[in-house]
Order: sequence, then structure tokens, then C-alpha cells
Amino acid sequence: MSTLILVREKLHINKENALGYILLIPSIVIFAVFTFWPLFYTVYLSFFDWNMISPSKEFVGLRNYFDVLTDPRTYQILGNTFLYIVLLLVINCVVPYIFAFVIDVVLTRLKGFYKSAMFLPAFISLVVGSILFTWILNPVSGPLAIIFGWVGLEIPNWTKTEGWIIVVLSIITSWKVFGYNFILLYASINGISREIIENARMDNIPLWRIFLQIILPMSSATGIYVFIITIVQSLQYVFTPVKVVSQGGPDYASSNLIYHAYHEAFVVFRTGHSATISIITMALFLLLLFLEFKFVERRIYYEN
Amino acid sequence: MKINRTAEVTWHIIFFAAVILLIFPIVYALGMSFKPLEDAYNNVLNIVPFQSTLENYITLFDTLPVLRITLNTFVIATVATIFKVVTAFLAAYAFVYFDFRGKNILYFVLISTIFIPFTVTMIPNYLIVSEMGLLDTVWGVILPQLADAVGIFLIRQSMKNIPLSLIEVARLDNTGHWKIMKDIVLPLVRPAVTSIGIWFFISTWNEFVWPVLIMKTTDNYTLPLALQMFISVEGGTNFTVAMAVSVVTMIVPLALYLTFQKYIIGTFTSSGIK
Amino acid sequence: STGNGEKTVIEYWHVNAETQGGKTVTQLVEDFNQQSDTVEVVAKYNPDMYKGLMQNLQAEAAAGNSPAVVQVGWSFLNYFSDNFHYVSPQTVIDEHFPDDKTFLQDKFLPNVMDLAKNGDGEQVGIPYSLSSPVLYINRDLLREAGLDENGPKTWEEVKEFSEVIKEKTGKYGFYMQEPADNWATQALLESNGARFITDGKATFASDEGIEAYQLLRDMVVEDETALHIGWDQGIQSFIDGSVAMAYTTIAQRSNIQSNAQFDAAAVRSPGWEGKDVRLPAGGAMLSITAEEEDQQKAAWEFMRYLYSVESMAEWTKGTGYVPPRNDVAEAENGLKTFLEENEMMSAAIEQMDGVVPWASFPGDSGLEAEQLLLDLRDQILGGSISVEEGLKSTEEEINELLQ
Amino acid sequence: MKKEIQFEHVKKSYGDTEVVKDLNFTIKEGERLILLGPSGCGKSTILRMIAGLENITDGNLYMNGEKMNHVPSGLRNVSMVFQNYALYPHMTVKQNIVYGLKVQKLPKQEMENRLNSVMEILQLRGLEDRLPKSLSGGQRQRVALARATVKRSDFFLLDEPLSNLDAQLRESARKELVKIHEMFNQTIVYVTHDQIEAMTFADRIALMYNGELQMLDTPDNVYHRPANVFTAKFIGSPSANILEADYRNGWVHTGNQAFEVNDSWKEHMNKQSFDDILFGIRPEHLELSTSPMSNGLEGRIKYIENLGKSCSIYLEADGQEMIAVSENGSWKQGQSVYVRPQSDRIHFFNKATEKSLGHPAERTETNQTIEERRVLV
Amino acid sequence: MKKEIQFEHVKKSYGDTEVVKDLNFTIKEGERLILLGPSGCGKSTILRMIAGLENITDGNLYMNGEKMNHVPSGLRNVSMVFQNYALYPHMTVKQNIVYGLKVQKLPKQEMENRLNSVMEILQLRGLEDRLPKSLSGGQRQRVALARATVKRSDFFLLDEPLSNLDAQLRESARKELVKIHEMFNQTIVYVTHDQIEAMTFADRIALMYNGELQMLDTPDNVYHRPANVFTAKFIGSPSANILEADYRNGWVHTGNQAFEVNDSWKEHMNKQSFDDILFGIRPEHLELSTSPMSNGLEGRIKYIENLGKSCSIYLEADGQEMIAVSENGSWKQGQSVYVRPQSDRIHFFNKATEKSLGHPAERTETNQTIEERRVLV
Ligand SMILES: Nc1ncnc2c1ncn2[C@@H]1O[C@H](COP(=O)(O)OP(=O)(O)OP(=O)(O)O)[C@@H](O)[C@H]1O
Ligand SMILES: Nc1ncnc2c1ncn2[C@@H]1O[C@H](COP(=O)(O)OP(=O)(O)OP(=O)(O)O)[C@@H](O)[C@H]1O
Ligand SMILES: [Mg+2]
Ligand SMILES: [Mg+2]
Repeated sequence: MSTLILVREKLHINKENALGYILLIPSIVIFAVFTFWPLFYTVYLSFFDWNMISPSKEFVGLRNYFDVLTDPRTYQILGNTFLYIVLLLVINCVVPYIFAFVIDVVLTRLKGFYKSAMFLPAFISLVVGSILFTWILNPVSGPLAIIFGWVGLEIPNWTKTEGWIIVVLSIITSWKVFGYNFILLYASINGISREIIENARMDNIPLWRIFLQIILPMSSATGIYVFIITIVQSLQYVFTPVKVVSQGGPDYASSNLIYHAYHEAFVVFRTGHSATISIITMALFLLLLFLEFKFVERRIYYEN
Repeated sequence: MKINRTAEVTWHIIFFAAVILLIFPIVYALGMSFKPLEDAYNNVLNIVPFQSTLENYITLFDTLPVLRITLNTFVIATVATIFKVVTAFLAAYAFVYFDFRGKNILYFVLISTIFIPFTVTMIPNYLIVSEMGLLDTVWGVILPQLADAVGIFLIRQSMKNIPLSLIEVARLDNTGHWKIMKDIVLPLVRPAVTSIGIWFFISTWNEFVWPVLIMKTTDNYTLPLALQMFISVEGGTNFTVAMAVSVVTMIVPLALYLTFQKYIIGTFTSSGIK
Repeated sequence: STGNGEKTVIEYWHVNAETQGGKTVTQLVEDFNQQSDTVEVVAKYNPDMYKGLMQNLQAEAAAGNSPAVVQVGWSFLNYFSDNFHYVSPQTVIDEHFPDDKTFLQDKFLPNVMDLAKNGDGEQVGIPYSLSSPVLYINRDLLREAGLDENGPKTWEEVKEFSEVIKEKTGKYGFYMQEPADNWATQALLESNGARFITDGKATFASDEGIEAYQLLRDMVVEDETALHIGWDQGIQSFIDGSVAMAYTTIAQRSNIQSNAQFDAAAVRSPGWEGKDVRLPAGGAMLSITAEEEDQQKAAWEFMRYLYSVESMAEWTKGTGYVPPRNDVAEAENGLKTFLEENEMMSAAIEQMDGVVPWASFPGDSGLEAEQLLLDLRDQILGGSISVEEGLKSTEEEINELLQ
Repeated sequence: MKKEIQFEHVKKSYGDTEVVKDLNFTIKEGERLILLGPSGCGKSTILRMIAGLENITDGNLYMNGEKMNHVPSGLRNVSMVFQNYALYPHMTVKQNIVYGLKVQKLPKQEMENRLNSVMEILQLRGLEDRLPKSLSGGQRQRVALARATVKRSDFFLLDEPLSNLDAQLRESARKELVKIHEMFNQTIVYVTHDQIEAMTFADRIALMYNGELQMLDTPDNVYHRPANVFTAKFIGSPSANILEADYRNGWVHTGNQAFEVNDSWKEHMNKQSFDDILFGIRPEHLELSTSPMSNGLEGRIKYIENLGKSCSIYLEADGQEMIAVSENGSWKQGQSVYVRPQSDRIHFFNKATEKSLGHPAERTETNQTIEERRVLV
Repeated sequence: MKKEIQFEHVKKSYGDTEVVKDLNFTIKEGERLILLGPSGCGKSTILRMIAGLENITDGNLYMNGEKMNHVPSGLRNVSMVFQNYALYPHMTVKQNIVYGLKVQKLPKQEMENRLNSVMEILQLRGLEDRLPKSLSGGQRQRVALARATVKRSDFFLLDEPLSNLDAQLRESARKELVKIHEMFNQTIVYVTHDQIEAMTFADRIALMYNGELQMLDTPDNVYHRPANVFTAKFIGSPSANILEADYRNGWVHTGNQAFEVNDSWKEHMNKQSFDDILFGIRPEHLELSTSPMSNGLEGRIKYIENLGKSCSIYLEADGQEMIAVSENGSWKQGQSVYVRPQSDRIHFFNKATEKSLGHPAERTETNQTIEERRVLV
């Protein structure tokens, strides 16, 4: 009883905000069980050398961290991850942002058509997308190669070429999420008061400025969501095409941090390493998120 | 709002190109699902099959209890979606409209989970699900997928853009929180809720890594697992049947989308907040 | 099949996609369940081949559960036996089925049974599917290029053929499968006299090994007569006639046979001038992972059913694998007619005497070692490292790991 | 090139509802036109059409003599104060004001000058770095006004730019607007509900009702020579008295009473008699007395409204309601009083069409230039 | 339980800026209080504090005699018209209006009745099913007003509820508000910039400036007995004339001229003399003549502003500016004229504090009840 009161004191629970806590309970329970517990377990595992089944776990302290951080491969993969992020940010954040702006603000016709059509691929699984693109982009036999062949062009052997593989895998991922991000941004831009845009148009402000200086800041609440989610996508969703198409190859050229963690855990069964990579990945992106909260959040425009 | 004609035409060309790029693979998949495999290999350019055949679908329906599997998938996707959207909405509401200690930290912690690699949670969650005796059950597939902070994130962003005065008016009327949620906040964040709902639905619908682990019997399969059954590097993938599965997999979300398209797309344009 | 509650229910984990015998598995399991009063088998398909199965098994084991019978790919033999709980089939037979005491001895050739023995010589399971690499050829293209339509016999010829084909038809000459394993590479290298593993150490960087790999590399990098792409895409390109020859598993037979619109044939795996062909066995064994006695008993009952002549024959027809039992091919109730109708199979069956175990690096780091070789393949065929340097340094690295 | 705005059969519909009906008029170069009319009559819509923010459903709009129907708003050289301000919510007050200028690449010095002067005039000093959401209603409105004025475009559209300001500030803002106007001679279209504003600021007033133009004339004429009943009643507060009457031989009969008009009216009415006309007189043009007057009507005070410097007297005369105003507060409810319409300030309207029957003195507007009309406000 | 609102040393700051400073006053039960003051002076903030939408930084707020600082707004029985309307954008006009009633679970019939009557009064018929975004500015405002009135709560806060309406509609809306008030006797706090509105509607006027209460009194007193210069200048249009003067022995000296005040003033000023005081007189209390008058000042007309029914005459007298009004338009710019302040309408202020030096006739407010004060509007 007294502890209950103590907890209430500590958490500052009163009649007005008690409901706030109550509303959070379902989320907290679920996350505690299915995310935080596993997370602690993983942190724990990162100090062991283990393959998850053998009865003996060897405590190795920080050696896994040392191994991972001294492995040049880690940095190659970090570089790949970064490349994925940059590519996806361009294809999946910048481009749909511009598209959404132009379609909503600039165009008068075919808006509905574009909206529906671009959204369509969102319904297909990335596995299917990966298979399809592997087929369509087959550098020798695919339809695209054949058409290119007519005009004497060759498709690069992307599955086995460093750089290209990341580009193509990013395209596959984008194909699925592009429309979704587009629709989100569209909704957000569409919510901006027309009169504000009209005022800018009346001042003969060039479209690119309207976009950068009015639309972007005013839709930044959704914008930042799409931005962060795109980074997540370049980590997590890229996984499927990597797994289906290239298994991280050639020679890790298409692996990213998550795939690599998967690779370590489920292909070569080095659970400790995998846990370590996961922890490092998380730490890295948490830092990013933290910076976002610290510095970007303040500049996001919220109505309240 | 008008721009000059050439610019407009240029934009239309760009958008058409984009649409073609985005739609082509779908059309191609559709075409392929009606081709004999032989045709698929040898006539890659004809998107519409020379000789269309239903054989791929027949094979599929012969091999698997497709309806049953579709129903499983539907139940899983629907339950998960509803649950995720509701919890996310409630949490976002708490974060936006209540002031309590540790709010920002809690929010940050929850949001940061979207960066947790699934490799981290997979095995421990398998242990949990197994411990709960939920292996090979719908709930075993659903439960761990519920921990997804993306919804909280998006809905909160959207809620923060509702002018406070609208909530104030309602509060003056002594409108309870539940009613405010239902009648005012929800309609105003409908674009966010709809889009995250669609996203949840589609991603649970298409999820395969997790169900592969949990589901054992064919009767409990979900559609993406059915797809996996036709993919094999060693024996050669039966692309045309795989595409037939893909088409079947696509059909339900697509049908739902098309049915509610007016509403959904309408939602995205019904702004009016400002 | 009816589950009347008294039947022992066991799980059978397999990797057979619909294109690779999945139907047959379903059929066999169904038939088995029908005729058995005591056992009910539930078959679970594991996508992503043996690796996928191993992953799932890992999770299951971590959760403290286990299926009764699993397919274990040859390359996971050591990893599996080191890390998972299993019982040797003979142990189960000895304990519960005195009648079957000699079943294994009678029905299997010793060299085939040996495939399922781990580094310590323990019988981990029973070979269930065997495959070997064969050379598929596009006879139309060979003819067009004025080449022998029976295909090349040696790797040197493969190289020459490819050059001619490239020159005459503009098509690629050759594609060697590139999955996430070194199966085909092993065949290429060991046939030239190299050995992947000698006394638990990697030894592939011998002169023979280098020579063999060099040939492949030259075709890809120098001559550009061979393709270096993913497996799916390679097969796609062979079937649509863009590549004249493909070196891949016999398991692709039905795919190629039914989809190629040219005169396709399978010929024996090429050797090296004057040397014996050594082909690693592909496929899998069945191993008993059941922990309880009744489960183990049930597992054997099910396995015995799977290894019957009729079942084996069905299995072979459905998968394109070579049967591990010595008497199936000739038996009337076996494959006799089937083989007569499917010429391509004969290449694989004929070369069975050259089959050797799939090199599986021992110890905890075995899988890592395997991975290093895969990375090496990308490096060599991508042209980023010379064959000699690559093989040598990788060998060194692997040996370090294995210590 | 004349900074003129011309409406030619302009119509605007939203779906089925026609909100602007067949508009035909010209706003002259450098003119200060006030758009007046009840809420929802289409004023904002007209501004938006001029600005190019709203498609014209039918008809043509000319500016500078050129057809503008499809010219993008950015090319029309207009600036506008929106009724709901439309401030950029993410920009500070200062940024809001100079943003358009920055884009136009105005020299920094010039920009500063304009900014400073407008900040001063509209009393925005000290708010430079505030975001709109932390401004009061009137402050926001002033920022919107400031933003539009610094642009100094040829056409200046204002949609109730001062509605949230107090009388003093409103007056000074209006004066500044006039100053700016005199410097740059823009064509100004100004929507307001404030009649004082209309009277003091307008060169001409366009009075709208239900999407239709009721009268377009100088404030003086709109006030003194209303073209129809609507105009008479709409302009002036309290509203003009409109009574049913008959006109016979120089005598106006209303109920049982009658009064005689002056000679110029008699001449104007051309010796004709009219049954059933409407007789109009503004409250301020009624003389009020406790004792009977010649040509006066008798009535009874129903109630009195005290407006500070004057009061409105509501009375009943012959069953019809009338309002009079008085500067002294000595009137009592229920009292019997006499009112006399100032003969030169009365109006007659056709009862059916509600159109004016004209006025004796010729309207002066047509032969008066804007400059002559315009008094120094 | 009294529907009273009491401010006790109430302060409100946003960060460092104190926008309401030490407010102390009581709004009586059933009173119609008008909050008046220049833009940004804190009127909306006061309403929001009453409504419980804004925290009180310091001091106490009592309603019904209870301390309300932390009572949630839903429990205060308040309805409010927001300055920016705050209509629910996703609800139709009708839904907007009845939403609050639905929440209160009002019987359907009663709801319908209230809805119908308010739709009628505010002329919203035909707009029932429109969404706010397809309404004109004034229509939105009326919906906001309708939504607040149907609630009939004890406290009724209105933040410039009529600013976007035309004079006629404004007048009728105001009358309806009065009717509603008479039926339900709510305590009304009403923000407006319109002085006519203030004068006709208010029981008392609270005049704010810069977060401080300047005067709280009846309209009559605010107009006739301003407590300070600010009040005098703020109320009335054109603004009151304030001239620097000396008072000596019944004579007011301004520049080189002087005039004599009447006896009651002399008595009031208590035979004292004052150097450097401020003398105030409203334009409408200046008699204007072309010929010299006793107790008149001489001046020259600088310009004339025509307001329709009257005109404002701007003149210079002894280097100080003055405004007078006249109903006749015969004045000419540059003309020399004489003005005479009506002796019983003049005001004197301390030059330093700008506080009034009082008026001869005692203020009447204190011994007048609201009901007595209230005229039938
Ligand atoms: N969030 C805020 N932060 C800082 N200052 C604020 C904030 N909100 C309002 N203010 C300031 O408080 C003062 C009072 O604002 P308030 O809205 O009460 O004014 P008001 O009297 O209603 O003015 P108006 O007649 O223009 O609506 C203004 O000067 C305004 O700039
Ligand atoms: N999108 C729309 N759909 C339908 N009707 C509309 C739409 N927008 C405006 N209207 C109607 O058009 C009419 C004219 O609107 P407008 O905004 O021009 O009025 P206004 O004269 O500016 O009124 P106010 O003085 O109240 O601002 C109004 O009756 C309004 O309801
Ligand atoms: Mg308007
Ligand atoms: Mg305000």
C-alpha cells in the first residue's frame, strides 16, 4: 500500500494524468515482453561465445566487441549500410517528397490516378519483388537486357558487381515502399492550408522555394517520420532482397548491418558476434535518433 | 494554381514514367502467372501470355488448401493490424495530451525500438512463444509482431498537428477523453491512422520469416509460406506458380484497397485540419 | 489419416519445395499415415534448403523442442552432429526393432552409408537423397557452333567449347552454378587431384587446385565466355538458350527438361585430362532427433517406410535425386521404366561410383570456413584477386580457424 | 498599361451554388474600391478571382487590359491580405514579412527600410522574432497586413484587414494605407464590414448582395442616393427606415398620416402619383420633437438605445417601425413624439423591384474625378 | 451559488513576458462585461484563463466563490467563442453546433429546438451540411457563435464573435445574444473592438491596456468620466482631443488662448490652480462656428474627413491638433474656425500620471443596479 503511494508520488500520478499511464499500458506490456526482454538477453549474449544450442556458453567479456570492431569487414558493411541509407533517402524520401508536392500543389489533372497507381506496389511482398526483379533484370536473359540488347546496350552484371548490387537492391526495396512514403507525404502536404501556399504563389515565389521553404517545414512532422522510417527501411527492409537475391554477396558487397547480424547468427551460427553487431548497430542508430531528438525535433513544425 | 504548360507536360511525363516503372513488375507478374513455365522462360518479352493457361492456379489449388491459408493470413493480418493501430493510437494520445513524469524518456525509448534488428528478438521471442504453448498457432504469429513503435511515432506526429483549440473547445464542453479521441482526434488523424493501418496490414500479410518459424502444419500456413513452397534454388523455382501465389497473395489486400479506395484516397485528401 | 489420439505424432522436417519433391513428400507422408495405426507424421517444410532447416532447428532446439526426423544436408553433417542431439538409427533399430537389424547393411552400399558418418566416424543418419553435378548442354547451340553434340568430356574441352560458342554464336559458353556452397567448386578442384580437406586441414590451394580454379576464372574474367551470375539467373539463361552449357545439380533435371525448348541433354561431369573424376555427393540424410523413446520408435517406423523400394522410387521420380539404396534403380517396382524414359538421369546414375563425401570442415568454425570459400569465389570470379593468392591466403585463414 | 481590373460577365459557382452572378464592372487604375456586402455574399470570392486563386466559372477577367482568366497568380502582380491571415506558421513575424521580398531579391537596405517602416506603422515592434502561434488575433492580422503592404504591387487586395483591431489602431493603419497608396498609386480592392472604413477610405463602393452587384458608386452617392432598398438599408447604422407609402400630388401618405415633399421632389416626381411605393429615410435625417411639427409624423417611443455620444430612438408610427437618433438623452420610453423627415434626404423606391425612383439633384459622381472626390483622409 | 468571476492578483506570463499583470476585479453574476483594449493587451488571455485553457501564473481565480485555478475547464460550465473560431473541420455546420449537446446527452427534441432556433437567428439556414472549409469567413464566425450559444452554460465567453459580420447582421446577432442572456442570465464576458457594440451591449466595460486594467465601469461613465487619458482617447471615434493646458482660477489656458469653465467645475477644482495639466474634450463635444464665440478657441482647418452622415474636421489650434465633428459639409480646408468645448463635457488629467482629476457630477454607477443601468438594446 505504502509502496503504491510511493510509486504514485515518484511517477507524479494524479487524477489528470493517470489515464495517460493507463493508455500506455498495452504498449508497455507488449514491448517489455517482446522487445526489451529479448534485447537484454542479446546484450547478455554479446559477452559470450556461443552458438545458441551447444550446452556450453563461454564467457569472453568484451572480446566479441573487440573482434567486431577490429574486423575490416565490419567497416565495409558499415559503408554499405551508409550507402543504402543515402540511396534510399534519395529514392524513398526526397523523390516522393517532390512527387507529392508537385502532384498536390502544382498539377491539376490526373492526381487521383497517380496516387492510386504509385501506391499499388506497396501491396506486394518484397520476396515477390525480389524474385521478379531478379528475373526482369537478369543481365543476360531478362526482358530489360533483351530490349537494351536491341540498341546495343548491356546491362551491368549487377548481382556480382560491387556498387551495382546495392543500387539494384535499393531499387527493389524502393519499388515497394516508394508509394507508401509518397502517400504519407501527400497526405501531409495536402493538409497544409491552401491559403498559405496561395499567398506564396501570389508573391511569385518559385516552386522550388515554395517546396523548400514552406512545404518542407510545414510538413516536417510527417517528413521526419518518413526520414527516420526510410533509415529503418534501409536497415530492416533491405534485408529481404539481400537474402533472396544476393545473400550479402558478392563478397559482402551487398550486406548491411542487419543482414550481417543475421548472417553471423543464422548462417555461421556465431551468436555472440551477431549479438554484438546488433548491439553496435542499435547503439549507432540510437545515437542518431538521439541527435534527431536533440537538434532536429526542435525545428520541426508542430501545430501544438 | 497553374504553371506553364511545358513544365506541366514534363511533370506528367516524369510521373507516367514513374508509374510505368512501378506498375510494370506487377503487370509482368500477373502475365507470368498465366503462362506455362516454358513460355515464361522462353518468351520473356510478351507480358501478356501467348497462350494463357490456368494451370499454375490449378497446381496451386491442388497443392495447398488455398482458401484456408488465405483465411489464416487474413485473420492474422486483421487482428494484428487492429491491435497495433489501437494500441498505437492510445499511446500516441497519451504522449500528446497528457503530461506525466518521464513522458519524453518513455517516448524516446519506445521509438528507439524501431532500430532494434529483428535478429535480436527472433530467438528469444521464439522461446517465449514456445513457452506460452503458442507454436503453430495464429497467436504465436501475431503476438510478437505487435511490438512495433512505428504506429506510435506516426500517429503522434500527426496528432501534434491538430490545433490545440479544437481540443480545447471539446474540453470546455466537458467532453471525456474517450469521446475526444473518437469524435475529434481520430477523424483528424485519419490519414495517419489509415496509412499506418494499411502498412501494418500489408506487412503482416506478407511477413514470412516469423511465420515460417512458428507454423508447422500446412493448414496453418500463411500465403507467404505458400509462396516459399514454390521457391527452391536447388530444384529450380517454379516461377509461374510462384507468381500465381503472388497474385493470390496480392488479391485480398488489393481488393480491399480497391473497394475502399475512394475512402482511403479520400482520407488522404480530406485534410481540412487547417 | 485419422488422429484417434492413440497414435504417436511425430514431426518430419524437410526442405522439399513443390518443385523439388514437395508433392512426393506430402504423398508419402499421407500414405504412411494411412497405413500406420500407431504413428502420425506431420511434415514441416523448411524454406531456404538445408541452411533454412538448420536455422529453424536451431530455434527449436533453443526452445527445448525437437522434431523426430530431419533432413540434414551433407555440408551440415559435422555441425549437426556436434551441436544437436540425435540418435544413430542403428541404435534405435537395435533397441526396438530386432527384425530390422540388418536393414542398413543389406540395403545400402558401404560407401554410400559412409557419406552419413561424421568426422568421428559415427553414423549420424541414413543417406536419403543423393545428387551429383552434371553438365547440361544445349545441343542445338553446339551444333550451330560446329561442335560435338555429345558435349565436352574434360574441363579443358569445356573451355575450348566455350570459346568456339562465343565466337560462333555470340552466346555464352558455360555457366557453373553459384549457390551459397562450394559443392561444384569441390568437384572441379578435386577432379584435378586437389583435396579440400586432408587430415582435418584445408588443402585446396595445391597446384592442382590452383590450376583448376584458374581455368574457371579465365573463362569468366579473361575470355568472358562463362557467366558469373546468381544460380537462378544462370539457369534462366541456360533454359532460354543464352548459355550453351550449365554445370549444375541433377536436381535441376526436371526443370530443364520440361522448360528448355531446344535439344537439351545431360552428360557426365567433365573430368580433367587423364585424371579420375571426384564428385561430392549432394543431397541429404535423414537423422533421428526424437528424444523420447516412443518418438524414436515412431521415427524409425516412418523412415523404414521411406526407404522401401516403392517409396524410394517415388522419391526419385519426384525429386530427380539418385536413390541411395543400391537395388532401386533396377527393380521392376523401382525405377526401371522411369530411367528408360528419362535419359538425363543416366548421366547421374552412371557417375555414382565417382561420388565422394561433400567436404565439411570439422569443428565449431566449419561453417565459417565454408563461408570464407564462398567469399573467395566472389573475389576470384569478380577478378579482384588472383587465384593463387586467393586460394593460398584463404587456406591459411581457414587452417587458422580450424585450430 | 493601365492598372485596371475589368469584370465581364464573370460568374463563379461551387458545384451547383452560384456564388457570384454575372459580374460586370471596372475597377479603375489607382482606385480605392471598397467591397461591401453581407457575410457570404461573395466578396472574398471576388478577391480570390482577381488574385487568380480561384477559377472563373464563366466570363472574362481583364487586368491591365489583358485577359487574365488563366494567368497564374504569381504573374498578376497582386498582393493580398487574407481574411484568415494565412501566415507562414513556421516563420517568425519578421521572416513572414520579408520573405516575399527576399525572394524578389530586393536590396537588403531597401528591405530593411520597408520592414522597419511597416513594423513601426503597424506597431509590431518587439514581436519580430515571435512565431504566429504566439501572437494575439490582432497581431496576426497586422502581420498579414504588413506582409502584403511591403510588397507594393500594382494590385492590392485586402480582405477585412483590420477587423480585429481597435478603433485607434484601425484608424492609423487606414491612414498609413492611404499614404502608401498615395505613394504607389496601386489599385486597391478592399473588403470590409466597417462602414466608417468604407466611407473614409473608398473612392467608390461596390455593394454586393447574394453574388450580385447592387450599386457601384462614390460613398457619397451610396449614402445619399441609394440605388435600391437593399443599399439604403445596408448602408448606415441604424439602418434606414423604409415605410410603405403612397405618393399623391407632392404628399406622402403613410398610414393615416401624410407629409408634403419639397418642390424639387415634386418636380422630380413629375406630377405623377404612385400607389404602393416605399418611402425611405435615414434615422439621422429625422427631426425629432416632443411637439407637433408641420410635415411631421406622430409616433410613440418603444425603446431607447444609448450609444454614448448619441442614442437610437425606436418608435412606432402608424403600425410601422421607425428609428431616429438624438444626441440628447432626455427621451423616455412610451413618450409620444413627432418626427419630420428632412425633405431633401428622403428616398422613394418601386415597391416591386425595390429600385430607387431617383433623386431630384443630379448625381455628381460621373463628372467628378477620383482625385476630386478623394478627400484627404 | 453565485455565477461570479473573481480575479485576485492574477498574473499571466509566457516565459519572460508578462501579458497580464496583477488583475483584481470581480465580474458579477449575470453581468454583461465587455473587455475592451488595444490588440495584444491580453483580452483573449483573460478569457482563456477563465475558461481554464491557460494556467494562471500567479494569483487566484474564483468562480462561484470557489478557487478555480486548477479546476479542469470541462467542469467550469463555460462556453466560449474562439477568436479564430476553432470549428471542427471534419464536422458539418450542424454537427459542429450540436456536438457539445450530444456529449451532454441532451434530449433529441431539445437539441433540435435549440439548433433550429440558433440556425434561424444567425441566418445559417441552408448551410447545415456544409463543412467549415466551404464557408465564408463570416459564416464560420456565426457557426462558432451558434455552437457556443446552444450550450447555455453559466459563463459565456465571447472573443470578438461578430468581427466578421456586417453591421446589420451584427446588430441582430447582438440583439439575439441579449435575448438569450435575458432568458438564462449567464455571466457574459465579451471581447470586442467595436465601441458601439461595447456601448450597447455592456453592463460594464473593462478597459485593458498592456495587461493592466485601466478602468472598469459602466459604458456611460467610461465615456463621460474616463479615469485616465488612455481611456479618454481609446473610447470614442474620432479619438478625444487631449491638449496641454494650465488651469488657473476657472480658466483653462492653452497656448495663447484661454476659456472659462462653468461653476460646478470651478467648485470641483476647489479653487486650486494647476500648471501643466492635460485638458480633454471629445470631438463631438466641440461646438464649431465660423465666427468667434465666447469661451471659444480659434483654429484653422487642416483637412476634412467625410463619414457620410457627418464629417470629421481636423484643425490646428495654437500648435496643437484637434478634431471636431460636424453634420454639415460646408467646411473648407484652410478655413479659420472657432471651437467651443461644452463646459460640462470637459476632462482634466494629471499630466504625469495621466489620471483623471475627477468630474464635478458624482459618478452614478455605484448606486445603480445592473438592471437599472441596462437599457433595452
Ligand atoms: N504563446 C505565447 N508566447 C508569448 N507571448 C504570447 C503568447 N500568446 C500570446 N502572447 C502575447 O500575449 C499578449 C496578449 O495576447 P492576447 O491574445 O490575450 O491579446 P488580445 O488582447 O486578445 O489581442 P487581440 O485583440 O489582438 O486578439 C500579446 O501581446 C501576445 O503577443
Ligand atoms: N468551397 C465552397 N463550396 C461551396 N460554397 C462555398 C465554398 N466556398 C465558399 N462558398 C460559399 O460562397 C459564398 C461566398 O463566399 P465568400 O467567402 O466570397 O463570402 P464573403 O462575402 O467573403 O463573406 P464573409 O464576409 O462572411 O467573409 C458563401 O455563401 C460561401 O458559403
Ligand atoms: Mg470573406
Ligand atoms: Mg485576442
